[in-house]
Amino acid sequence: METLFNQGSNLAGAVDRAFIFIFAISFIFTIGITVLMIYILIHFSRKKNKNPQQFSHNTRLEVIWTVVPLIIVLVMFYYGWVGFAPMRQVPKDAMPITVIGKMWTWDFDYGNGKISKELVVPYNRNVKLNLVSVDVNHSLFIPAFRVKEDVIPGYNNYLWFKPIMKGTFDIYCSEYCGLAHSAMLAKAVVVDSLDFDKWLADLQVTGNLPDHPGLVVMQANTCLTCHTLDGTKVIGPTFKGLYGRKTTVVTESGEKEVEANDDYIIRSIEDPNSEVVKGYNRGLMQPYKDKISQEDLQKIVDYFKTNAAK
Amino acid sequence: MSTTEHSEHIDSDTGKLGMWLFLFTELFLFGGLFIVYAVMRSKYAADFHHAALELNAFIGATNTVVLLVSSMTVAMSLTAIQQKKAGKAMGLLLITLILAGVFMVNKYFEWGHKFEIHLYPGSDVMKSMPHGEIMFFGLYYMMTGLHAIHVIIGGILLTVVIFKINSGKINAEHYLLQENSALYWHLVDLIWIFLFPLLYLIT
Amino acid sequence: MKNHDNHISSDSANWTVLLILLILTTLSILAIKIHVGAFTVALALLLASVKVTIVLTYFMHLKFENLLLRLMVGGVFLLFAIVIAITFIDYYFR
Amino acid sequence: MTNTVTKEPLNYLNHETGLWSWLTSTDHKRIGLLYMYSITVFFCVAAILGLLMRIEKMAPGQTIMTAQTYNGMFTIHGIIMIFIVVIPGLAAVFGNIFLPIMIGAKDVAFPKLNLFSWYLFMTGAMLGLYSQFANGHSPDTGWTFYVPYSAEASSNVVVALTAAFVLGFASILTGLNFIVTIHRMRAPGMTWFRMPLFPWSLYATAWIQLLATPIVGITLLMVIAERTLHIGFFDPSLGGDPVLYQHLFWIYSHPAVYVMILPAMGVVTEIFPTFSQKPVFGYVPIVFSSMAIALVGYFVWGHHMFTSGMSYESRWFFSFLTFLVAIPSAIKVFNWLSTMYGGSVDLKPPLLFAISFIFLFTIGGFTGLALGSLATNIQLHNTEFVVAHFHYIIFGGMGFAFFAAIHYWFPKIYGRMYSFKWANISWGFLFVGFNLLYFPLFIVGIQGMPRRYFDYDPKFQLGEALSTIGAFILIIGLIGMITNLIYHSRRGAIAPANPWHGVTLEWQIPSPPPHENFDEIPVITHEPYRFDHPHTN
Ligand code: HEA
Ligand code: HEA
Ligand code: HEC
Ligand code: CUA
Ligand SMILES: [Cu+2]
Repeated sequence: METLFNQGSNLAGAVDRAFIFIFAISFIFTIGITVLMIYILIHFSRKKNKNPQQFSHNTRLEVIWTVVPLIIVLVMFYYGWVGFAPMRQVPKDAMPITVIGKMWTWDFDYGNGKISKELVVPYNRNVKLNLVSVDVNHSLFIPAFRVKEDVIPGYNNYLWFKPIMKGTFDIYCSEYCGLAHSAMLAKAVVVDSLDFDKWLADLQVTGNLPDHPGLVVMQANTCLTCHTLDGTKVIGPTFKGLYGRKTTVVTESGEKEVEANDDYIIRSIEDPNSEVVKGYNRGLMQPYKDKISQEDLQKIVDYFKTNAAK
Repeated sequence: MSTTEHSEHIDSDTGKLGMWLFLFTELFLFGGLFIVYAVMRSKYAADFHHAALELNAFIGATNTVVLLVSSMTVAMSLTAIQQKKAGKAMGLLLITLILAGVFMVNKYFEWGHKFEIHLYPGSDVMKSMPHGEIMFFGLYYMMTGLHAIHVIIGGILLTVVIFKINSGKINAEHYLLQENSALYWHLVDLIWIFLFPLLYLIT
Repeated sequence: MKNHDNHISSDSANWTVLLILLILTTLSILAIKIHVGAFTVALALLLASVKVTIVLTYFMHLKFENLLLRLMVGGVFLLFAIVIAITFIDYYFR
Repeated sequence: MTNTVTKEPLNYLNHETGLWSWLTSTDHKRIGLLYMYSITVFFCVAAILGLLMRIEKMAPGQTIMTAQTYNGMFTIHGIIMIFIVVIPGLAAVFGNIFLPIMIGAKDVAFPKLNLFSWYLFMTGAMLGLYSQFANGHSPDTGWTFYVPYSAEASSNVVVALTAAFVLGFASILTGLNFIVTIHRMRAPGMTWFRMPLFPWSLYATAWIQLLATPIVGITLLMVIAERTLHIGFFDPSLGGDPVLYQHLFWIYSHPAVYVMILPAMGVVTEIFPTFSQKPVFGYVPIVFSSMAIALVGYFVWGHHMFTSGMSYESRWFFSFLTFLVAIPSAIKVFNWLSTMYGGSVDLKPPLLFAISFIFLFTIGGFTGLALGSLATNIQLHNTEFVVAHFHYIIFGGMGFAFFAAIHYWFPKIYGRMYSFKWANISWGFLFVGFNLLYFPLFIVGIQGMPRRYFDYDPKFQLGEALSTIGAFILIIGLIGMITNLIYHSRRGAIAPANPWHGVTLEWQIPSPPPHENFDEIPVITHEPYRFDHPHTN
């Protein structure tokens, strides 16, 4: 069971110490200030105190409340720094995994064409994540491990950690990246070293299998962020069994039933808003007219034919 | 318009302070571009050098001299108006305007030439260049373009000043507008003094 | 603020300033030709700064303005220098 | 106001009438009111968007709007709130109305420029609204416009950028005007250290406006150039650098947060002495802390980019300076408390809002420290903890200070008095609603709930739902307060010239002030906060 404040990695302890120190100080001061204010309101209220005193400065006090907070914040800085410094010092033996962020999924590349949708990592071993973006800024965030770094195109950002707790943990994208930013999720799974080796060995090589040319076009146009191939419904209807499917669409002049043939599919891509599949919102899918060549459109249709409706 | 206008007349120190503050903001406006320039140049030193060869240092140098001289004529015209020589002041401002014109014509030929050889943002020629060179020309167009806009604004201001001297509204007692326009014009010069070595003289 | 006795700079002074500026410009072009290596950027910027200072002091009459304004101008340039420097820390150490 | 037979004495509100006389007035007080009315309208629009977002987040999954709508909504909510409401906010409203009066001047240095700024402001604001509705596609980049997304997003980003640019320009001109006013227009005898502290805070603010805003101006221009001319300053595929954009954006936008809070601090610094009948404690330290915030605040922008892949050296450097900038704020808080201490404290609505300001600002400020610390920032960056931090400090700080200011100066502005009872009741709803709305977001934020999330993990639902309930309570308070004020601005009992026994100059002239503020420019002979001298009234 994942609890709310897991310390899932070796880095978490120092981060939490900084948290505790800062929050403790904050708590003390906030309470102190509030109590003092209430005391003043009651004790010096106009009803009781008709003659306000007229003092207006006290150098010693000023010095005290400049120096004491100064010392406190320096300690805070120190805790924060100590907790942070190791995050940028990657151990030499760390296992490299390349994380590819794209609108709006994560790919975890273990090398040799082995790409996984889950971040599976071995228990108690150092892991380094190399962060690569193929489109806009993202940010890889694993709260339980207290790690987060932005995934920025053209930058080779990185992070590392050593998982010290077995289980499954959430991964979020924490840099706004467009429509499905909040759906750009994944899981980090920490398993025993042995299980990990077995899992990696079994992981299918998908990276360098030649894809159907139509699929390549669709990947290049990020269609698959809204449409799936496996039948699940995300933002748009699934592509599974699309070709030849009977669909109800809403047009300017009302609803009608169409069969997804070559023409319809091309229309739906070039001008999706003229015939909107019932149950979906107009305007979500951008028109791709002139953005995808006729040739490529045909490739897409050809691909759909490979898994037509039965 | 409200009938009882608040103090209509702005005294000269107040007006001048306002102008200086405005110049500060102008400085920071260009400052943003200088930051980008600094970072990019350190990132793509070689490309910048290569791309800068494409620029005509002679035109750049000419324009530098043109602006420096125009800066002086503006300063001298202020002296003239203070000495009650309105005619001379207008003459000097006219020379300034002509120099501004020369500057713009030079700029026109410079840019025009680049457009002829398809060297402008988004062109195929530029897209095929190394990153650093694209960046250099991007900065070049943005910086000199913004500067050129300032030259035009400065020119308009100085024209207004000429007319006001002519009609006697600007005279040896009241020359705030001229002083401020002159300050603005010097700023245009000032920016160029930095732009020139940064864009044209890269080794 | 004082400044009621507005300073009037003479034409000859203006000519002198221009002359100095032109000499500095020539210098900076020459400096490029003689290749002082890594220092060219620094040199070019140094010369430009000198020129800018001259324009500010004489053409823009800063020399004859009150201290407050001079401090402001100096402060603004300093501020800008710090901002560039801080941004640079990031790129320099990366 | 046509059929009133009773002869009111002439003042700035009634010496001329008709909409036209307002739209062309160069009277700083009227311009201030123009700002106040327009800002209030925009605030209500953006606040309703905030409420809608909260309703959407009542439960995981889609409840009342699509992801696209939600993303557009927080963008426009942020743009309006930041650029149209809080950055101009106090300075343009109360600064305009009271800065000249408090320094004994008849108007600002450049009255026409002042009116022009308002028109620029309105133009920018309208463009901002237009960007939301034109072509049916609202920009969805967040108010930060991060590239490359903002350079690619297929929506009205250019319009929104232009809006921000124009608004920035309006803000620069206001700042410029204030600096010159303070330098050149102080009444005879009002030396720098005899100037009240609200003008001081405006002075510090104005410098930031002047020197930071142009940077964001040029940055937005660069993004526009990137979108329209394909110059790739920030586009990695053309060799640009997305992180450089973040630097430039925050070089402005961090100082901008002090543009929001400094005048707020100035306002409460006026309120505490008046309602304690006691001089400000530590006048000089407060002055210098304002200037220090303005100066050091200029160098800490990098704390918004701790996870952006910035170099290690920059990270600790920025973190270090971030902590330093907390010190001047601390100094102010302690001086405020000491101002009240030993006074004759009268808990009227303005003071009630002012002490809530201290409370909320302290929470907001301390959570700012948690964000400024490197280790904890890694966990908190771009989570709802940040959202809670800045709502606490902006809405709880600047917002409550605005409420305090309007309750403080209302009798001066309108010459009438609002109902204390209603003000207090509204305050109760505001205060409770506010804390319920934002405090839970701290908790879910620490647990990892990212911001700008349309949908979320059910494990965060408790916090999110509580927060939504808070929004509904808050709204009651807001409506109550606004109604109270609007109603009594016309119908309230006539207020005396100096209802709170204040000692700064604005209280020494009639309410509402006459058109030209002073019949005779006052001569200042002593420091601003002296309650021991018997004064007029
Ligand atoms: C009015 C606006 C305002 C103000 C005044 C502040 C003030 C501060 N802010 Fe905040 N901040 C924002 C508005 C503001 N902020 C906004 C809008 C964002 C989000 C932007 C976005 O991404 O959309 C943000 C984000 C933000 C971040 C980035 C978070 C992230 O995205 O990762 C950080 C990090 O350091 C930070 C820190 C601070 C600090 C240290 C202060 C300090 O100045 C606070 C100082 C105050 C105190 C410390 C409390 C009072 C003092 C005492 C009671 C005395 C006792 C004190 C001690 C013992 C120390 N803020
Ligand atoms: C001044 C600044 C300010 C203020 C006052 C507010 C006020 C509110 N904000 Fe705002 N908020 C921001 C500035 C502000 N916000 C910024 C800068 C962002 C970041 C944007 C980004 O990520 O880019 C943000 C983001 C933000 C989010 C995060 C979005 C996300 O990351 O997913 C949320 C979500 O709950 C939210 C909610 C609210 C709510 C409920 C209010 C409430 O307090 C509002 C209270 C008001 C009401 C509930 C309605 C009042 C109604 C009336 C007064 C009507 C009366 C009507 C008439 C008289 C006609 N805001
Ligand atoms: C932002 C999300 C999004 C993206 C990106 C997107 N689509 Fe769509 N798509 C939708 C939605 C929503 C619908 C249903 C509404 C409609 O028909 O317009 C849809 C409908 C369709 C349909 C009709 C499906 C049916 O069941 O009849 C086809 C075909 C299609 N899209 C193809 C594509 C292709 C090809 C691409 C990429 C080039 C693409 N889509 C990119 C959201 C998207
Ligand atoms: Cu990817 Cu947000
Ligand atoms: Cu900040």
